[in-house]
Amino acid sequence: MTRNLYHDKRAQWLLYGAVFLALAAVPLFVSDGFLLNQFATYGVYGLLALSISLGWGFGGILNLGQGIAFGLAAYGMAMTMQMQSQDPDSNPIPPFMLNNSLDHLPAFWEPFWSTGGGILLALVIPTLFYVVFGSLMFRARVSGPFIAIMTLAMLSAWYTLILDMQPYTNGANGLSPPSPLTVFSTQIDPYSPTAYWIVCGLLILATAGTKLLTQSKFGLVVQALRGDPERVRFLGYNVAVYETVIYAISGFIAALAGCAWVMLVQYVSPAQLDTNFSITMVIWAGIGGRLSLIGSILGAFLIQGGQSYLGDQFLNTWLLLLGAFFIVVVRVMPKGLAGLLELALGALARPRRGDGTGARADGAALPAAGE
Amino acid sequence: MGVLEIHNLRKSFNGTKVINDFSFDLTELTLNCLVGPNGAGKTTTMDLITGRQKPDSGRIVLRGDDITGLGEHEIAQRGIGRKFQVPAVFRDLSVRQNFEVAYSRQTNPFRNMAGRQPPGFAPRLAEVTDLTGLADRLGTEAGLLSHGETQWLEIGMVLMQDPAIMLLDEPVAGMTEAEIEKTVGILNRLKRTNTLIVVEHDMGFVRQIADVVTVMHMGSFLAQGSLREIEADARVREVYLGEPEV
Amino acid sequence: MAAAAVAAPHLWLPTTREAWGATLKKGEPIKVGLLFSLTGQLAVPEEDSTLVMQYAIDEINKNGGIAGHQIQPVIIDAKSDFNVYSEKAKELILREKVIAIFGCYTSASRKAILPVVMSQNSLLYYPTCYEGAECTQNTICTGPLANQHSKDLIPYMVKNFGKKVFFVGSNYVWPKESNKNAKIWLQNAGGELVGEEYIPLGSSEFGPVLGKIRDTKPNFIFSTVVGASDIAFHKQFKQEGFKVDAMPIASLTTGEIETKAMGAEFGAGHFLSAPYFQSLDNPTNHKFVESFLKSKYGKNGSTHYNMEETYLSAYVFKAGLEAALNKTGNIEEVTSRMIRDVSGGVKVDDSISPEGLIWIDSDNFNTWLKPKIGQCQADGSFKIVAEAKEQVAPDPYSIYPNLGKCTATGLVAPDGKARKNVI
Amino acid sequence: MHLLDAVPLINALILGLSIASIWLIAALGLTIIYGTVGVINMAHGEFIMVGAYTSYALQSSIGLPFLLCLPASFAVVALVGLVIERGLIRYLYNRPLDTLLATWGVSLVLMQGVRLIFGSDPKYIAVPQIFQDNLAFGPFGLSVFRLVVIAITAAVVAATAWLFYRTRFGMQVRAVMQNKEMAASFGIDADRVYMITFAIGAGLAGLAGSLFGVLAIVLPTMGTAYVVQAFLVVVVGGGSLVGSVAAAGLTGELQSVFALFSNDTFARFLLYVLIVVFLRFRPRGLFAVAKARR
Repeated sequence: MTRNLYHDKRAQWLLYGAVFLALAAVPLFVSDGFLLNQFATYGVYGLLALSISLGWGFGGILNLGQGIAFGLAAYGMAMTMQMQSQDPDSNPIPPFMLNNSLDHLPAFWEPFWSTGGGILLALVIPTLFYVVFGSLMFRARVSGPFIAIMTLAMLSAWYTLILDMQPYTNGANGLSPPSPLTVFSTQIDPYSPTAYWIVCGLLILATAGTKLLTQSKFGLVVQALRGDPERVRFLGYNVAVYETVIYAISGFIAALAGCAWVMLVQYVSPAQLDTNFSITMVIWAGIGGRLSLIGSILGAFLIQGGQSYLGDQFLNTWLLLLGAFFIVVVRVMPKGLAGLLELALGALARPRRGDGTGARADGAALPAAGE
Repeated sequence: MGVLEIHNLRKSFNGTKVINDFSFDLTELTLNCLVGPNGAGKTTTMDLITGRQKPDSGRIVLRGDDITGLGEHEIAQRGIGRKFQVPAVFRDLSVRQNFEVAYSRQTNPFRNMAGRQPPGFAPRLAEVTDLTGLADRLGTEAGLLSHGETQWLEIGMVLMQDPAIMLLDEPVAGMTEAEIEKTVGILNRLKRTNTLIVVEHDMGFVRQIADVVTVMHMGSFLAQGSLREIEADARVREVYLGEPEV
Repeated sequence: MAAAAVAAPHLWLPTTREAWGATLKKGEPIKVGLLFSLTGQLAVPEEDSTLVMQYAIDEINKNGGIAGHQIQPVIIDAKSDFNVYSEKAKELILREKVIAIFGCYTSASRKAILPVVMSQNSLLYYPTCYEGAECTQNTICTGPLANQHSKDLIPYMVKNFGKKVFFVGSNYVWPKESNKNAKIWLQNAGGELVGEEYIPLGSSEFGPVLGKIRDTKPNFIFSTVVGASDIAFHKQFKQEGFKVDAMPIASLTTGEIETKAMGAEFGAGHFLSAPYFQSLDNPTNHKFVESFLKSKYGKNGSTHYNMEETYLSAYVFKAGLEAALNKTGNIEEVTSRMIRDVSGGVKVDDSISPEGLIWIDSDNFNTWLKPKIGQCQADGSFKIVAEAKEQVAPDPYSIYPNLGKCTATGLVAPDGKARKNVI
Repeated sequence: MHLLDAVPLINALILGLSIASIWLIAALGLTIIYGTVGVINMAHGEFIMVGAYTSYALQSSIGLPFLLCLPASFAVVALVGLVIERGLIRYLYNRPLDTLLATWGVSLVLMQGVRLIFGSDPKYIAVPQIFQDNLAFGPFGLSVFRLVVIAITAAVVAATAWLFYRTRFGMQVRAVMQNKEMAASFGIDADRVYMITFAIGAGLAGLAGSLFGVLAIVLPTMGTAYVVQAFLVVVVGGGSLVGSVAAAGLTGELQSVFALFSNDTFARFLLYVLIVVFLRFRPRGLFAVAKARR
């Protein structure tokens, strides 16, 4: 029988390979430092969209607080870079702390003297937080929209806390490490191909890893529990553990994005934990197609690119258009733009055997028989 | 001694005693039909056995192992499989994928990330698809199956678990005559190798499959025996005549 | 691989930073970036900043430009999003190659763009008040620093209303730093601080704070509440039964625009310290107000301290560029950094500056100016009740003498070590 | 404890009542919509905002007195809600996550639409002079307008309770909530019930908006300030009317008392954390029932 090419694993990997190759080749054709930096930033957004697609598209966990992992990791990275510009003997304390009358470095800043240790903490702490908060939620069997609201509340709590802890975080002004990241005594110029390739490499590794994960038995169980967690439980799987793991992996990817982002922009502020930014991530995945990893990533590219390059022409109508577009996507194509491709390829396959795969687009990702 | 023993189970909701001192023994390799009028507590009993609800008091013992109060997945891992009344399959996965998920010998998430199905999957799948007759539907999305096929898929999924005991809640609800006939065939093959509890209203269906019939009334044990003995039982007649539906 | 090397030689060549920097060309217009928000929450003040900058540029161009060159603004909408500020600052510097950026209203957005401004040795004109405690080689600020802003206001209030004061601020850096300065003035004036509260940015619930104020019975309130919160604060102050003549609010932010938004009835009687008020009575200001409001940029109907400071930054830029030209004689040799270096001491005299003569400090590149105190009237305009006798020196590290002194080459610590780009 | 020491605390409790009433009226429409229709309406904050702009526009164009602005805002926003329900929400009733996202899209459109019409500078709503005073009983006091908000909230809650528990319509609503198919067989049109409920919920948000426009400021972004609190009230309350009343009372008082002993920012942080912990133990809120599975 003719299968829909969209569901063909080999075709999927081919597409992924092609996209990866195209992304990696960008610096060969683009010499403009600004563009490289901008594209690398889009790559970071792609990582975030990927993390949302994994949690929401595959796991059914609508996380409106992904800014927690992103923001915490970004703070960790900024702290690391800040300490690189400090000197343990002559100048051990970041300037903003002196302005806030701290006369010694707070203990939780100490580990960030070490670049490796700092980056490690930047990745581990958000992931651990996701493990703890996730197991708290999932063991209580919080589900569906309640997860969305709880993650949103948690995000607001972190936002408020970071804003309020001004002596340790510089409050609303955030951290601006004065010089770029240095690793192995090489400075990574954020406008160089090197920085671009680092982000691109992270994106490729994370995407390929996530793709493999979704194709494993683990991924299958996660997709099953998206539809009906209780059924999965009665098959003998500890659903809370599975949900926590997928949530934490998604958080880890967002943490990677947070580190990469600060490497590129040398700046972090509580705005990275703003609810709007976290919801924007969901929009990227929603429009691109939450069920497709690459669709979500391309959705982020498309929307952020649109915001950069169409925004100024439309100025005021941009948000209006984005909102309207998003409504249309949710209303008529819940699988996003990737769903359109699925439909098109399905139509090509249909003449020989119409199995109606495309026609049942809606509701596929929704709790089918749950409570 | 039975493979599953239930001792003096009690459960109330908001002061209403739904299960009231219910005791019950299940013999290995039998098909036991659990019958009783609406509200007799059949589904709640299922919930208590599988861990969906926790009993207020009483013990549930599986092969000498006390499983009272364990979580659903722990009970499932110890060998109790359950089919729901409203068929619960993963509608957006293919039939094959449904069976893969149901083959739950390995439940550790990290081990499952390695990707491969544990050994023994292929022969088990062949056995189950043969029994349920779904061999040529493996590639189909489960949401597109007919109602009967969905019921067989779920029975198949429970079988993939290779459970010591299967609990089936109204497996023929909503089926056509032909489908019921096929299901009878499946169950009669199954009871040679498995131990089953089937909750059912349709006495015609019970007649075709039951080894033992257990009658519940108002959350308590009322009677047990072969179908003929049950039909002759005066108390059972009284309970059922009080209720319009049989 | 060889093909790639040919196709992209830049990969193998050491990148020359200078090649990316801004350049000016003879006979071509001078490009500058206007990086403000036209949409979103920050648009309320920043749209006016963009308008007044366009007005100033038009005015300069009409009078012959700078040394015969016209100024060409590149107008950006930063959408009140710090990520966009950062991205667009890069675009302006690396792509548009502007010689200078005029932009930002908040310290948070300034901190977001400073890394790129500093690493590319570009130049930022930050045209509003801020807390100080920053010493870079790439910024010029035309608004009052925390050490200038409340210097006269606090003694004035203590003298006229009494010793006891309650500090209320939005919860972020500028209010806290401003209050540190204010505490020094308060101590000098013999006043007494009876309470200090910060409320979340954007919050409109002032009940708990007003409750504490009622309990502590201050003679006046010193406010560094900003934005929408500020308006909510003044409205609830009146609704909760506080009387403006018994306990006025002395603010660093509540100007003509805020008063208009809350309704003059809620603003009347309160005090504001600022270097500029629309009602300043001098010929330059009369001309500025009249011709700005008549121009196509005057649609919002008022001039405001923030707008005037922004307006001045255009003339500070003009004076700096002219000084750089005097030095090199060739516009093609002028760089952003050179303009900054020669801007120390440049003046904008009272024939141009509506607030009166100002000049740029040659150590820290902030502005010498005269803060004035105005009281809001029933019609929403301000009556000037006091004015500094002479220009007050800006000092970004006035309350942190241990950290050192900001000079043109960096922050010089007491032990003599100098550090560049301290942010 | 001396009476004098207790004064700030009692004042904080009185103020907490006022904060509770503000959060409650902000959450009321959301409660009805969530409790009945099961939709988490992310555009609720923007309904509030549209209500405030309606009052502002009516007042500044035709000089409508403030007290008449309240019902007018209710009507206008109810109409907006009706249009959105008919055009969008009704297609998404079985997809809870998608309604959440779609209504978020609606909120973007409403916010930007209002900004295009009215600009982004702040507006204000004028109220009669008598609302701008303070009532004091010895050391205890509260502003008149806050009392007005408390009174209006109480009245609206009572009216809502009456509508949903004492009228034929309310009976239909509850029938639909319990079992849509069964209700349909008794001739109750669930579609119509949902539509009306959604419109009423939206209208209540509009009413809240015109009150908030007086307390604070009218801005296109004003809704976001209230909507997080409103959500927390609904979630903590579990989606029922009595739950929301209890949750608003509890969280409002806690916020006020925490703020008395620490500061507003920290009080808010503490409240968020408490709510997350609370939901860990009662994931379905204060007043909610477990569902059976067949």
